[in-house]
Amino acid sequence: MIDPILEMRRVSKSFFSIKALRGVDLTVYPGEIHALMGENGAGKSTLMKILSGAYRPDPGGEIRIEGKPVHFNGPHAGRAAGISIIYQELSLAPNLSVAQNIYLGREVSRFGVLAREAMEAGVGPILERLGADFAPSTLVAGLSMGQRQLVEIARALHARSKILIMDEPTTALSAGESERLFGLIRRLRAEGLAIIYISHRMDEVYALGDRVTVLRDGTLVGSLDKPEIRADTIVRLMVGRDVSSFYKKEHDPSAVHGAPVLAAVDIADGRRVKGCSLTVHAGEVVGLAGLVGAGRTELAHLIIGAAAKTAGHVEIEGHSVDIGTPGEALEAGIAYLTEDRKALGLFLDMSCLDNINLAVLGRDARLGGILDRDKARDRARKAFAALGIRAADIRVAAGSLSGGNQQKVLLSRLLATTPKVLILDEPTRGVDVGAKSEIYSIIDNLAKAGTAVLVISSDLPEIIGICDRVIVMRAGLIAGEIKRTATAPLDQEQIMALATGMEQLDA
Amino acid sequence: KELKSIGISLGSLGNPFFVALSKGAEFEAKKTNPNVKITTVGFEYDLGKQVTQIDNFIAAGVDLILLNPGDPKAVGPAIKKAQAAGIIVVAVDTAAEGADATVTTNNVQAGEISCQYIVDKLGGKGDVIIENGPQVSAVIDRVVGCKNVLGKSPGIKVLSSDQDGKGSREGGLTVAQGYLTRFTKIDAIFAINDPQAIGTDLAARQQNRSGIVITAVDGAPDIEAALKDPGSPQIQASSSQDPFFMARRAVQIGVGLLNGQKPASTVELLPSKLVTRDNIAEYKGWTSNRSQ
Amino acid sequence: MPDDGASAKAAAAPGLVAAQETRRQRTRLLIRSAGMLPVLVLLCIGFHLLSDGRFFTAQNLGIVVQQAAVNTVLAAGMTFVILTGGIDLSVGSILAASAMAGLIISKFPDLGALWLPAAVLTGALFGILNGGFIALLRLPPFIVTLGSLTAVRGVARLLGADTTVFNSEIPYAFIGNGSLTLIPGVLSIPWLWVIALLVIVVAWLVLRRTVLGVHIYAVGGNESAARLAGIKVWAVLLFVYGVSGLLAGLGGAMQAARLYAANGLQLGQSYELDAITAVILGGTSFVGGIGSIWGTLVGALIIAVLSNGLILTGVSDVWQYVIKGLVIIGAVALDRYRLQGSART
Amino acid sequence: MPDDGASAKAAAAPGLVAAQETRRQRTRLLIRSAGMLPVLVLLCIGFHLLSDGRFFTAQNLGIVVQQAAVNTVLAAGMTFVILTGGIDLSVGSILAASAMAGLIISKFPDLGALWLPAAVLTGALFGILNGGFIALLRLPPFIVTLGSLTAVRGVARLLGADTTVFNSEIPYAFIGNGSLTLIPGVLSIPWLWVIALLVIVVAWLVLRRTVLGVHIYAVGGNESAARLAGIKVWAVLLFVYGVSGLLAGLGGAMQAARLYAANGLQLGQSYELDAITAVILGGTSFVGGIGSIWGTLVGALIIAVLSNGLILTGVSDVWQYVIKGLVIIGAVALDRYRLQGSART
Ligand SMILES: Nc1ncnc2c1ncn2[C@@H]1O[C@H](COP(=O)(O)OP(=O)(O)OP(=O)(O)O)[C@@H](O)[C@H]1O
Ligand SMILES: Nc1ncnc2c1ncn2[C@@H]1O[C@H](COP(=O)(O)OP(=O)(O)OP(=O)(O)O)[C@@H](O)[C@H]1O
Ligand SMILES: [Mg+2]
Ligand SMILES: [Mg+2]
Repeated sequence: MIDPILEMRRVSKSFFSIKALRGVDLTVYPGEIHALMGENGAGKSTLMKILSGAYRPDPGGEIRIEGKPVHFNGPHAGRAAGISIIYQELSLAPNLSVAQNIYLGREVSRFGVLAREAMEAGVGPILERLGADFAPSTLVAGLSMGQRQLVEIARALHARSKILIMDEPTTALSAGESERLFGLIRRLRAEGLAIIYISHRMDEVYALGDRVTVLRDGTLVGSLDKPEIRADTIVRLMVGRDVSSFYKKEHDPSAVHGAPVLAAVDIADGRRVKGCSLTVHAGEVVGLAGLVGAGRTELAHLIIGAAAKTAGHVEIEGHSVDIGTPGEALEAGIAYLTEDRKALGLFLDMSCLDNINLAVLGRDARLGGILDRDKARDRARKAFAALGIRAADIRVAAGSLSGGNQQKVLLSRLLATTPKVLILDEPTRGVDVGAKSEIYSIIDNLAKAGTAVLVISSDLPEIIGICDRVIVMRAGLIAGEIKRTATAPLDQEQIMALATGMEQLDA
Repeated sequence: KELKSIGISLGSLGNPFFVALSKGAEFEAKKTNPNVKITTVGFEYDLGKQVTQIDNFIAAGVDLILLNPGDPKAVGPAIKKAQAAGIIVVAVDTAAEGADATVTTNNVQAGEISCQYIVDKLGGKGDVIIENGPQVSAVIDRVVGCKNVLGKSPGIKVLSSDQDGKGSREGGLTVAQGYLTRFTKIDAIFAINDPQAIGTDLAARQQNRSGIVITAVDGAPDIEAALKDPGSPQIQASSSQDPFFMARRAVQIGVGLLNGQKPASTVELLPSKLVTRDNIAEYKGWTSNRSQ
Repeated sequence: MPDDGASAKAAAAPGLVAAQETRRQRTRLLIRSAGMLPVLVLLCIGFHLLSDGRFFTAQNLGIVVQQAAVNTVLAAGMTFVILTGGIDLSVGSILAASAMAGLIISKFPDLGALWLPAAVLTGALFGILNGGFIALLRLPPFIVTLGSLTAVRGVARLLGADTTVFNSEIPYAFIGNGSLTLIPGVLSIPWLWVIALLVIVVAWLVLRRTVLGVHIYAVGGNESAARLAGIKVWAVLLFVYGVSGLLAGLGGAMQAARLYAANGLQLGQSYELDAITAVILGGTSFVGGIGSIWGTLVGALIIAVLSNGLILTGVSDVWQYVIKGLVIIGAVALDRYRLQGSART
Repeated sequence: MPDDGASAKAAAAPGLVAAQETRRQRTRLLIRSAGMLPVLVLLCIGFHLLSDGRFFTAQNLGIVVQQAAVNTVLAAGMTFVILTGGIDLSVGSILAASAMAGLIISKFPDLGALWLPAAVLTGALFGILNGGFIALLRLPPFIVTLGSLTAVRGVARLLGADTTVFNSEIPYAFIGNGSLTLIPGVLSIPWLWVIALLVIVVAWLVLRRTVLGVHIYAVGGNESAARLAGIKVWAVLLFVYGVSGLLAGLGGAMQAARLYAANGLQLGQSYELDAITAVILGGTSFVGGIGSIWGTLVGALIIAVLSNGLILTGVSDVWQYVIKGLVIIGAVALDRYRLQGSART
């Protein structure tokens, strides 16, 4: 058998009193895709940051690359040793161009003078290979999340390294882009690269993984070879119990009656959204699918008044309502879960208590402005119990929770407003399988209770698993709608065809 | 009663005038009692800060406060408080309401002689600028004195008197550059203090304007140098003050009050003498060794 | 595959870790809010020893708190502003303009008694103007308040036509120089300090016990999230700048009552720096969302103790500058070091 | 289902949209970097008309640029600092200390000619001290430079023992008052302005044409990304504060050569506010990472034109305050409005 390219032995890491990693071993061979899995907070990213040189491990462990022990004293050293990494939190400077970001930290220069043209020419082929639709000189600030992710990938590829680490690279990619990325990863594998791939999506791990290593609470709980990779085994290793039914759908879509709860009519913003109409009924879960940049998030922002409409209006239970700000949307009964939890959702320095109660403080207040702290505490405790939020106390800062738990805290804030319509934008992005299935069951329960739910998601299996009806957007327009019937479940191919505009070619 | 400790609150210790003043006070106080404790602070033209400093002196238990009041009236209540704590308060450079005594240059007179020099030089006819400064009472008095004199000569026209040269070279330079551009004919400029006069001269030299009579008030070391310098002939006179002597007088009167001797008058006005290019050789200045 | 023992241990871990995490957070929070208190205590003791025991006398402590009072009031308003991630450079000028307005009103025979509300309202008015530019036109706070630092100073000078306005008969003068006697002959507190403490307590109540307070922290913590959560960000911003202006007006009234006089130019110069220093020394973060009003109180006291103590020990004016600057940097460095230490253990 | 035409259009859209997006970005960038130029031009024309045509004379323009020079140099250094998301409040004090150091050296008969490098190095030294606290001890820039604003001011006063140091024979005095003649009798430029322009050009080269420049923008744009990319963030910070100090030192030398004198207390008071205003007027963002040195140049010129024009038109000192403040706010508001307009189209 060939020699491993990477061996990590007894690697530990503690942040002050927290032990994030306890004596983890990892062996990776050239030409393999090694999937790393585990719940939120299991320590995957930490392990990879140690490998890339961003963190220094606690003494006692050992890292060997091609048999030789290495000690990294910074990201520089990691890169010099042939390791490149796509970090989980996008690490781009938005004020720089695509080319500058790709070359950041190892710019090409002659006598200290930047060789700008050379750099822009240098990234061209890679962007082309990734099928990117933007130029090397574009500012990153103007790119969508998906496009930014492509820049990150381009940066990692450009370094021409021996080991490529990808920490949840597809969270912001649509199905089509993900497929393209997979093709690329397979090609790189064929070229002999070792790829460490972190993901919470089971289907990706099936599709790509040659081997799977599972972490739990900072320890290694097992490695599986290709033939052993099965959902139930992995999930059991990850969460230490069986997660029986993954997608949960017990509400009855056929119970939908009467007028729609939410109707958006001819909504447009004069830029990316060009006249979209949709309806959602009580007790119904409607999916909104599409490629990245199709304008789904924009449409949702327009509906809730976070962006200014140039045309169209919104109806709630048949009555036209005037919504100019998110506050007015909440009053009208529309709650929106943002796709960007950290930037637009949570207050990371504030307690879970405040985060959960934020939207209803005014409603609960006494004498028009004095906090009702008992009511707030009560509400937070109930939310913790109802959604199974795992944190020591309702008063810990939201920023210290794992991704899945943060998502549940955010969801609790919306549920506290008892909305008639709930719009969820990528509700399970970056959330581990355990929490995912819990979120699905929350959605199901809401629908059962009669809430109208609109789920925006780029995860097609998820849309198919939980939705009753799917609306597909393409380039700012509603491209079509597919309904689930008792006989025919939703069809992934059909959705993709609508999203990419390929249905005409088939016909 | 012996003078054990003395508190001094002055406009701004970065100003050589106040430095000379504090040296004079120190000299006189040390003469009375070699072990005297002296605390000197600048209030940076902030009334609140000066009142605070007086409070601190009260807490520190000084016997005598030497004060350059930020405003003649506004520090009155604070002075009363100090007096109630048994402290003698003597104002220097600016009169203060309620102080036990005041020693000051006669600023009105200083403005008068400085501007009289201009009137004489111009023969009672010409365009004059009064380059104003921070609106503290000494400056206001100088401008009053100047206007008194200029007003008596019908041939003199005051072009402007409402720009603040900030009392510094830089401020004087900036304001004068504006004036020189704005007015094509200027015969004389009265600057409210020496640094402004020097800045004004720099501006005139830069723009190759000559024949402007520049006068000021202070008799500071830098005007001494300028008055001796043939390269800056436009600076012609400055009404001198004697901060060293002023402070010595103030301490003397203060010590006297401490021992129950009332001064003849509560306000002692020290006359100002005009220093010109002709008599500069005899001028003693602020910084010469005065400890005799 | 791991053996059973290991996996059982691992399963028990999350709760344990979480509990530890909470305890650590609490300790850190406590230390953070205690903040600079140790520095303050050290300074006091140091000055007491260096000044032959003059520091801890009833009279001197009275003077210290009286000196701290105006800055405390300004810093309380500044805390609101900085908590939203903004800044208010105009407080010194607003203070001067309000004091002028108050004194001018106080000289009218019929209106005299209204001078106090007039001063406070003048301040609030300028604050709301600031807030309007910042909240409604979305201009950067630094530049808006820098502009009003200059413009309002001009207004203050215009009000008195560049002279000192004086009124030795000003009503309510006791708030400037009187004391509230708690135990006759033993304990009395200067009214200025009573006002400052009241302001701090009210600020604390608003920040911690009202909906508005939570909204202020939310806007500072994450403005776009706050907007998306339905908070009227513009209203919050208008409020904080209004409060900062109002408290600067109150500060102006306090100065006027203390001095019986006001001067448009010679009052409140660079007070904004002292107020900001107090807030930052108190541990409030410049990026917004983190901080407490109690820290601000401690910060303001540190500044006052420093000024008083240096004069008390007879340090010369020049060295006072050097020492003050170094103490400020040193205090923050110490704080940083202390926080790290506590986080490490 | 959409008809064929629509779908073909839609399919073509992504690339098109991206190209449009890029073009829009470019336009916006251009407008942003042209920035306040229209405001500057408007001000100039306005003052020309109000001053009976005295503004656009060779002499007056010479005065304007001369007055703008020192602030331009300080603002160039400030641009580096603000681009990294920091701030430097100590430039005024450093300027004073450097000018003092330079003048003192200039009075030694043998060393005299070295006064210029001495002043610049003094500034660089203080700047590096600031940078050390900020980059190595990770203290907040605002508080560190606020501390050195006070402490270095003390040092400046100590240097001259609180007197004005003057030397009318200072070497290289021509840089303060002389002009570089380009076309004899027609065009000459004050040396002060030549220096300021050189500083701007060098700053532009560093920011836009060197690796270091990209790193400065990267640190301001996303500090943790910069760190992960292997950029030595501490070195970048040390550099920018060092440069800011060095340019403050150069500013001190320029002032010394211009005034033949320096005073530790009075020189450079609140210059930091002017420098920051120039940078912000120039469109550089406070959060870091966005801005250009050309904007700073325009900003500094606006401030100088404003001061000069108001004196030229004979506006009284008090009203100058009011108008200056309002123009600053108005300029930023106009800029904001203009940017919005361009974004809409
Ligand atoms: N910089 C840090 N300081 C303190 N604790 C940290 C830090 N980074 C990570 N941790 C902690 O280390 C543990 C492991 O985190 P890590 O990010 O490696 O998890 P992960 O497996 O990547 O989770 P996810 O799937 O959500 O990305 C968590 O408990 C986390 O809170
Ligand atoms: N918070 C935000 N601030 C600014 N721009 C945003 C924000 N969120 C999304 N956008 C931009 O809106 C544009 C439209 O993309 P949008 O997110 O609506 O499409 P989408 O179909 O929802 O795709 P995605 O899967 O990326 O969410 C993108 O260019 C993106 O950069
Ligand atoms: Mg991770
Ligand atoms: Mg989206």
